[in-house]
Amino acid sequence: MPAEAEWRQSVFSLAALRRFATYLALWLILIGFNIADLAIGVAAAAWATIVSILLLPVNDRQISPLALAKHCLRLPWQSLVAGADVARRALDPRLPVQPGFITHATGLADGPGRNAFRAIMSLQPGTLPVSVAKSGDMLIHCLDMSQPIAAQLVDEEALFLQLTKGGEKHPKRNG
Amino acid sequence: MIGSTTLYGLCATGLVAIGLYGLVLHPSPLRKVIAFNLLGSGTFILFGVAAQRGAAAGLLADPVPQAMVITGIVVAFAATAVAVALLLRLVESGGSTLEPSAPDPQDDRPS
Amino acid sequence: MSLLPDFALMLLILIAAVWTVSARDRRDSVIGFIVVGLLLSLAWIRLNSVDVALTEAAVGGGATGLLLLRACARLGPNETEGVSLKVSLRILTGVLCTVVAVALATIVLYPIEPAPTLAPTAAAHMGEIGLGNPVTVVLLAYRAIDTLLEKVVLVLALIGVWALTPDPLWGGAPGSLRAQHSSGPLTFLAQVLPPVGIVIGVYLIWNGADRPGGTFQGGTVLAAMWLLVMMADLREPPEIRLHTLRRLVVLGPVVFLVAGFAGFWIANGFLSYPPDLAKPIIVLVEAALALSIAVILGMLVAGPAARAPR
Amino acid sequence: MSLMADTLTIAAVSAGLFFFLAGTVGLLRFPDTLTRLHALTKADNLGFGLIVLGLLPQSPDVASGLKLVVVWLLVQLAGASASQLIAQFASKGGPSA
Repeated sequence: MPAEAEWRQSVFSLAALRRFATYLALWLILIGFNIADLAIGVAAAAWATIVSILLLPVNDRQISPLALAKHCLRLPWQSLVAGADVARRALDPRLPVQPGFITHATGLADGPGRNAFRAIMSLQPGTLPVSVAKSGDMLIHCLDMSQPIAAQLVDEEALFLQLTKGGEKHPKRNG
Repeated sequence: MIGSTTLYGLCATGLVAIGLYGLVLHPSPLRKVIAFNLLGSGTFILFGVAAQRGAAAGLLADPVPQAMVITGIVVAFAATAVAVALLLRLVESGGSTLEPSAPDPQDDRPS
Repeated sequence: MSLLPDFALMLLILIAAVWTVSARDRRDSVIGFIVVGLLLSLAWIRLNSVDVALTEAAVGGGATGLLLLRACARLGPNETEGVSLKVSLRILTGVLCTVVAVALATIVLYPIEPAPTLAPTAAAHMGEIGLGNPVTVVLLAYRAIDTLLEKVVLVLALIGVWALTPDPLWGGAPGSLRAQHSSGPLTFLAQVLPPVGIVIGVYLIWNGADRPGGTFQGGTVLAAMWLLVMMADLREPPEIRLHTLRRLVVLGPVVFLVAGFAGFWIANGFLSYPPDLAKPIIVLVEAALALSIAVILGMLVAGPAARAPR
Repeated sequence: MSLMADTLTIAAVSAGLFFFLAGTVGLLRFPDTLTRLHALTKADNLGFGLIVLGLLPQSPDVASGLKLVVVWLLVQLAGASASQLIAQFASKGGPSA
């Protein structure tokens, strides 16, 4: 199907371009803007992009930049809530922790998406993903079992899914 | 009055002594390699002290000992890699009595 | 300026060193050694040697630590007995070490005045060559012969490690670096981090001409990224008979040697550069060296071949 | 202007140190490895973030500030990965897996 191939091609080049821009931005942050350095920076960013595509192939799920930005802005806030929560428990003389495990049936397929979700969960207040079973049941260690963590996880996953758009249109997987 | 440079010099002295002690007394070859690396680190810090004392001509520290230490760290790593490879080969061929030989399940080598 | 932070750092280093030597378990000892390496890189910053701090953190703590941890895994979990040595021997060794320590401490406490220094000579070379980082100038111009020989030592070390390959396996790939259980977080890290590491590694190499950084530090970062990818099992270690691999290993020393011999007819002798071409030549040599260092460090950690060539 | 920046720096870095302290207290007081990991990753992450925040007003230009933010992001990634790997390792002997 030529239309399909063309669509894939455009997705691929868009994703590659976006990664290239990210790595070039990193270079500019590191060294500052300078024409002489820029040539090396472009080469480094191109090398990084090639490696990135080899390790993490572009797939049909595109990340919407707006949602990503929104998510990134939540990161410091979550860090604050999570840190304050742990600090409060650690310094409280009664040590109010009720550690335990819960399982969360995730709808995310095995791959970078699920791993990214795990990484985010490990930075969230009170949760620490331990392992994922073949069935997709995520074993999560919780600091305080009396909190409504299961519901919180479902909300988080829904929020995480907003990051990707167009995933349903082409369910053909790619790695 | 002891300055911070002297303090690091004394720290290096301690590292050399601790490393030497481990090198002489530890029966296990791997522990000897680790102790030898500690001894080496102490020697490098002594170079750092020399570099710091040699600050001149607008440089914060004499670059010559610094360059020698950078070279030294890399060579120490290379020597450690060879020592470890020798040790593993020795153990795997059953030549040593000190390190228990443990067959590695994840390596599909024919033995 | 208060000495308190320095004193605290010194104390921590010595405690970690004692732990490294006295730990019962082999793995604990290695972890102690890694901690010493990281603390030492802080000490190097306090000694105004940022280039060395970067090298110590990357090579001293990082690469050596990984190498030793792998060795621990291969040797099995338990340390053998034999720690119980004769008390007399312990005391004798203790006395020996104390004597060495006292001798060194005397030198440290009563140093030669004025302090010997080569800084003015190195600074004079900086002006000639047009680089801003004095350590890079020493490594690649003023004392380039040392650096060249050190690269040869690295190649020899790799040949030494490869030479330990059992005959039937010669030319094959080193044993897998894969962690025992494949795991999502490690895979994710190995997919996301390497491109970032490449940009940072190239930055360290390129920036090393004028500011702290350089071929060793950048090369080690590149090697670390490669090792991470192999540990997450996204790529297998390459077979050591591959020509590309071997060419990459000798690329740095060869380019360095060619540049060195070229000095006979474009400048006034071995390893001397004409002033206006010095910077481009050094940058070219640095790039080649960094690639070789990355490959050599990676292959040194991976070890001799453990599988027959396919 | 400089006074305000300095005040922010002192406040944020002190708060950061407080959270490092809290994380260490948690490390010592919490009952098992997995719980201690919570203390380390979350409290220390926040402590580090606050120190980065406190240093931002002191950076001489925008690029240095952005460098600090990049360092913060990398530490977040490292913390998230390392804590999960240790958790996975620690729970091998524990309940289910």
